[in-house]
Amino acid sequence: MDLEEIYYDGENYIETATGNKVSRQSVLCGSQNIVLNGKTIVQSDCIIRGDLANVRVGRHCIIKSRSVIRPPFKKFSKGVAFFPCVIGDHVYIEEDSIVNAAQIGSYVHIGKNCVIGRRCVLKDCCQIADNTILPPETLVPPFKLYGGSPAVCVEDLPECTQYLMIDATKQYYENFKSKKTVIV
Amino acid sequence: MPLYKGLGIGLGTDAHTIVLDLGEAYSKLGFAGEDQPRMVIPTTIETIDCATAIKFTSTIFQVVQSLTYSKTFFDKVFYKHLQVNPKLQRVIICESLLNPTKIREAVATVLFQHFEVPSIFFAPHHLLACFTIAVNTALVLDCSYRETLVIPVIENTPVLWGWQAAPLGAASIHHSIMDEILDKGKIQLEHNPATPVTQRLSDKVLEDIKVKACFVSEYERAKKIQSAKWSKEPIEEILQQKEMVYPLDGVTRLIIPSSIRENAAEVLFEQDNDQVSVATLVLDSLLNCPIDSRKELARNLLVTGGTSMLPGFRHRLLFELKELVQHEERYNSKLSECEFRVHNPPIHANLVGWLGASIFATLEAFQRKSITKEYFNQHNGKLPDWCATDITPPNEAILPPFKVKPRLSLPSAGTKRIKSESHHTKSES
Amino acid sequence: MLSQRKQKTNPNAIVAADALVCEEATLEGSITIGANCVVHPKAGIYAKDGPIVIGQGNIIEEQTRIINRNPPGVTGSSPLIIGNCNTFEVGSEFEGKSLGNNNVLEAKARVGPNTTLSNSCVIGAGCHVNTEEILPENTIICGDNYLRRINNDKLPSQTPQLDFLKKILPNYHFLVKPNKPA
Amino acid sequence: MASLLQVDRVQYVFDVDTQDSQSLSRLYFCIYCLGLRSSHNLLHEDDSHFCPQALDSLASAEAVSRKNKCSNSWRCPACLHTLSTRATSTISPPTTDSNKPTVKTVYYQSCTFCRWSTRSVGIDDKEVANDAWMEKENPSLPRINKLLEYYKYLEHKEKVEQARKSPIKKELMSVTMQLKQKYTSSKHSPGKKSMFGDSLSGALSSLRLKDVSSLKDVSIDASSTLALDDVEKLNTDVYKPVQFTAMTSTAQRLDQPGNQIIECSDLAPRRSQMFMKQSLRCKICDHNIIKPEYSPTSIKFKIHLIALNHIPDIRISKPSTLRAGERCQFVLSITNPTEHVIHATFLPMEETKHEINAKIELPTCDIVVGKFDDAAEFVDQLTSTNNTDDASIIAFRRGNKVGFYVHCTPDPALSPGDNVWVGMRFKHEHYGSAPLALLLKGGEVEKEPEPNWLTHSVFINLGKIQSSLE
Repeated sequence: MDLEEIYYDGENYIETATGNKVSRQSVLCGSQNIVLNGKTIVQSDCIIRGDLANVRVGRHCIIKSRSVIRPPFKKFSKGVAFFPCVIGDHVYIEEDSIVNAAQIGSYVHIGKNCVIGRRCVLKDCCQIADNTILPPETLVPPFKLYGGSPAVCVEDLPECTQYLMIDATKQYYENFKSKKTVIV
Repeated sequence: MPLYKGLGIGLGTDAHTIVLDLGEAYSKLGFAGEDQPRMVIPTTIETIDCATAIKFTSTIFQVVQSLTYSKTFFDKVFYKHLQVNPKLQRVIICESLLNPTKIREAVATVLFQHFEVPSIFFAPHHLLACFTIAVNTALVLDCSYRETLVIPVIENTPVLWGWQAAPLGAASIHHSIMDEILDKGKIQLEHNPATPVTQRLSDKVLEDIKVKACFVSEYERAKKIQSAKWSKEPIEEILQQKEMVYPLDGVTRLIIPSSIRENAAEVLFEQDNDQVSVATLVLDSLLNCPIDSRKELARNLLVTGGTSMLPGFRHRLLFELKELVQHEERYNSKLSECEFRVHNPPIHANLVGWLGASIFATLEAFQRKSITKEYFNQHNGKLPDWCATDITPPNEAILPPFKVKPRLSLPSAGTKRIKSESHHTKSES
Repeated sequence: MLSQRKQKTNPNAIVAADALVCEEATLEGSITIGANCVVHPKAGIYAKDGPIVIGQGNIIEEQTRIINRNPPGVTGSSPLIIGNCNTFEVGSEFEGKSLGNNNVLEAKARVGPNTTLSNSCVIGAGCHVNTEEILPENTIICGDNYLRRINNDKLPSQTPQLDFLKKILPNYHFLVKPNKPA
Repeated sequence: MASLLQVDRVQYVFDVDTQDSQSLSRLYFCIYCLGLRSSHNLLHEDDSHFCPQALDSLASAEAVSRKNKCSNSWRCPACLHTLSTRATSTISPPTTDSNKPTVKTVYYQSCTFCRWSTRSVGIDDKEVANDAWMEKENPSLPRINKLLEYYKYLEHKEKVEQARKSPIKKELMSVTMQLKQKYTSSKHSPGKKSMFGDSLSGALSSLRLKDVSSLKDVSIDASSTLALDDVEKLNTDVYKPVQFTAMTSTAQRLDQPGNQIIECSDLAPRRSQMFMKQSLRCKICDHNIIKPEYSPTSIKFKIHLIALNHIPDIRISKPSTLRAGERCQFVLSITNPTEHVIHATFLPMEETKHEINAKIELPTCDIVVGKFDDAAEFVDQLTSTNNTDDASIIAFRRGNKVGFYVHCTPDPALSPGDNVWVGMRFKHEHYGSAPLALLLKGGEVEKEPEPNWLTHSVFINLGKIQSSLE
């Protein structure tokens, strides 16, 4: 099914030159360390912790309400260090999810209310089902759907996942419209 | 490596025969010649929402759209767990002798037509079990999920007229745990006062309580428990704890009497209205056997099946046998000379059948006697059975040719068959 | 971001001298925050029906909610006392009776008003615990099936993380001024 | 993704006989025999195996020899999640050689989920990170190996005896049997490294007929039997209070079938299981449909015969409120993935086993669907409307995607909450398979490909019946 149009209050979003749409109700800590590569949507009450380490988000990503992106830390014999969090293109993160991953590939779909543990690596074209707890340092291979707590591989994803994700994220962006522009 | 692999397959070695034991509760999956199964998984299929699990074999099998379900199940077995290409693998399936032909044919249809396996061998559990103890005469008791089935094996031949079965198994223990919880247990949600349990608990919870807490009491103690059950008189406490608290999840707790621990398994040993218990099954089976083999069978008792792994099971069984033979008239006259001894198989009781199949499948007899895809197609999807007289089994018999010729064409086969089916309907109701 | 600066500092909040409380955190009611604690932005501490006293060296991450609230039908103003060196990970919620030392509430873990945590307990990510009990020391609850374990190992110390956070957070956040002598 | 776009609501029939259908995203298209294929009617082949934690790939022969277990990834025996290797430094006490204490790095395994660790059960830390841990062995392994040997011997002996009785068959049987014996038995002696060499020399030597007397006699003691007094009585410990947290669950026990540990304090890690990559082959023409390639960006990946790259994709573009017996309008869309303009003709559904509970009125004329254009991504597509379109049929046009109106009337008998299914067939020309097939074979591409006409049956779940009050 094609995605429906979503209208937002134009005043609540800032649109950047590269087409990112960021909610004014989101918290981007240490914004100088956060890179959104364009056409990415960050919705209300999201928290992106650029103050802890760099966060890079690719193009055409969608981060829905109340989700948290938080660079992971690692302990060393001499203290701790926070690692950058890198997210690829066409990544769709649904509401209320917490992402502590070190790396998320492209065409990844993270469901609602998930916890992606510290320093997880999500490869391209994988999916995390709703309410999943992915324990720290887990690696999710491409084309796998992980679910449960602790998350296990539930099933394989179709080989065309990449096309579907591109289609979905682009449609979402195109249909995510400001109320004002519609009136004009 | 590839050269060796190609040569191996070309020569038709049994290198990676798949060994399956599809139990009612758990399925054991592995390869021939290995010392243990690779995986033991619940015999269920999970749906995409990963919420529900559907029981799939045995009694329920006929009801469900068996083909779709078993396709999904074997998909999981071959591609996820065993990681093989089923087209190149022979398969041996360990099954109960009382398994309805319909189930067997449905499984064969899926394996041959959908997965294109080259050959299948259906082998009876009780016979395979004897391979693990290297004897050819034994009285084999299988206490599984739904029933206990005793079949004597004499000189490597299952003596079918000696079979005895009763619906005593894990399911009956779960049932008695549930009954006692409904009767005396309490459930507490958050800070609310504990209330009597009204809803049935899932089998998973009952199983967990069973494996973590329950055991089979010793004979003397059990007699006291059983008489107390009728007279409602309290018996002296032996357990150091009155009640146990079992957390069901993060918010609810089950408060259950500790007596459940010793009471639950009594259902297997207390004789019901028909005076049947696990022990009488053994003795009745012996009575059906030729007189000259009874003594040897009694000396070679083999206890298999996951339910028999409860602590104290074998001790109690032997004690019961001894007492019954001494005191019960029906056994005393005929079995008084028997001395009962139980075997110690090299693997946990729930895997004995699987291990037997694993050993048997390394032998050449297995390859010769297997049912091939071609054979199956020629016979229009029918399998040789002791009651299917119109089909000649491949190579005259499906049992291993050790010393004694297998005697599968039993004179009384027809009547036995009917009896076994009527038994099944009885146990379901 | 400036719009969030207008939040008034809570006069009833007592913050120890070397505690680090981000101004974007919500402190409601009578709250005492001990030395060496770190309260991340967007964390919420709500002392509704009684004071909340937080010990030393605790980490309270974003979206955490620590609440002292009376259950329906109960009156009074008993304090909620939280010990030392506990970690409240992102999105966790604690409404319990009391909390000892060295406990970890993992992300999205929830502890309801009926449960008391002793010491060195871990409530796993996404678990919701609210049984009427005091969890014994070293209890770990985790997973879909609420697997319970008694942990024989010592939980790793949070001190290195605290040190790091105390170094880095002041560079990015406005902080609540300590108003209690060290 | 699949769930975002609800692609499962449009099902394409891939097996005409059984009418089995699946979402187009799950289907493949065999360009050689021009048919839709699903993993249910393709041949699965074991291609390679990989460790889900380290992602290192192994050839299937090697994976078999390792029992499909990862070399360096271990599984937590308590929660069955993957363990992480932790490094820590310890100070060992000064030895006699030097007076200074030495600092060593040691490793242990720890679960990031339930925090179980090898230390918690008293397994010593290791000085190397890899290959240091051992799986618990089945304690009865020697006994089982003996059994295997014994039965081999028994069969062997019987064979030789039989061969003696029938002298004509004798030689032949014995040779083949011994060959087999050699190959199979080499598997059971794990010490042997060069299996191939061994087997070959074994095969050669066994060409001589062996005598019974040369058989190595294997004897075995039948399993020991226990009388009542030997069988273990209940340990009095069972009367102590139950610690549910100290006992293992069935899942934990069955995770290590050979050991089935009962108390949590005895748990030991087990190697993780690998995942299998499969290739799929068409059962009809034997061509490879898909080769696993786990990087979607690789070139090889792109020539996969995913149906979505060859067959027009039909989707629900704009849903509508469904009421039993009421006619309503929908917008369906059709997307052309090929580099040729196609004409789609819609036909009514024929007899089918699938449940259909609504009448559908389809466009009566052909719909022309533009070709897929890589460059179009960067052009604003919204303006490209075709003036010749009949506005009562075509809802919109965007590059290679066309929206068109259909009308549907759900059965009056349906009640609120019921799913509404419609069925239809559509025909379109298909170019390009021949050149692609040629290209894959290494041939030359012809200039003007001849179109083939393909017809597909499609079932669409339009949604649920709304209650009349809404």
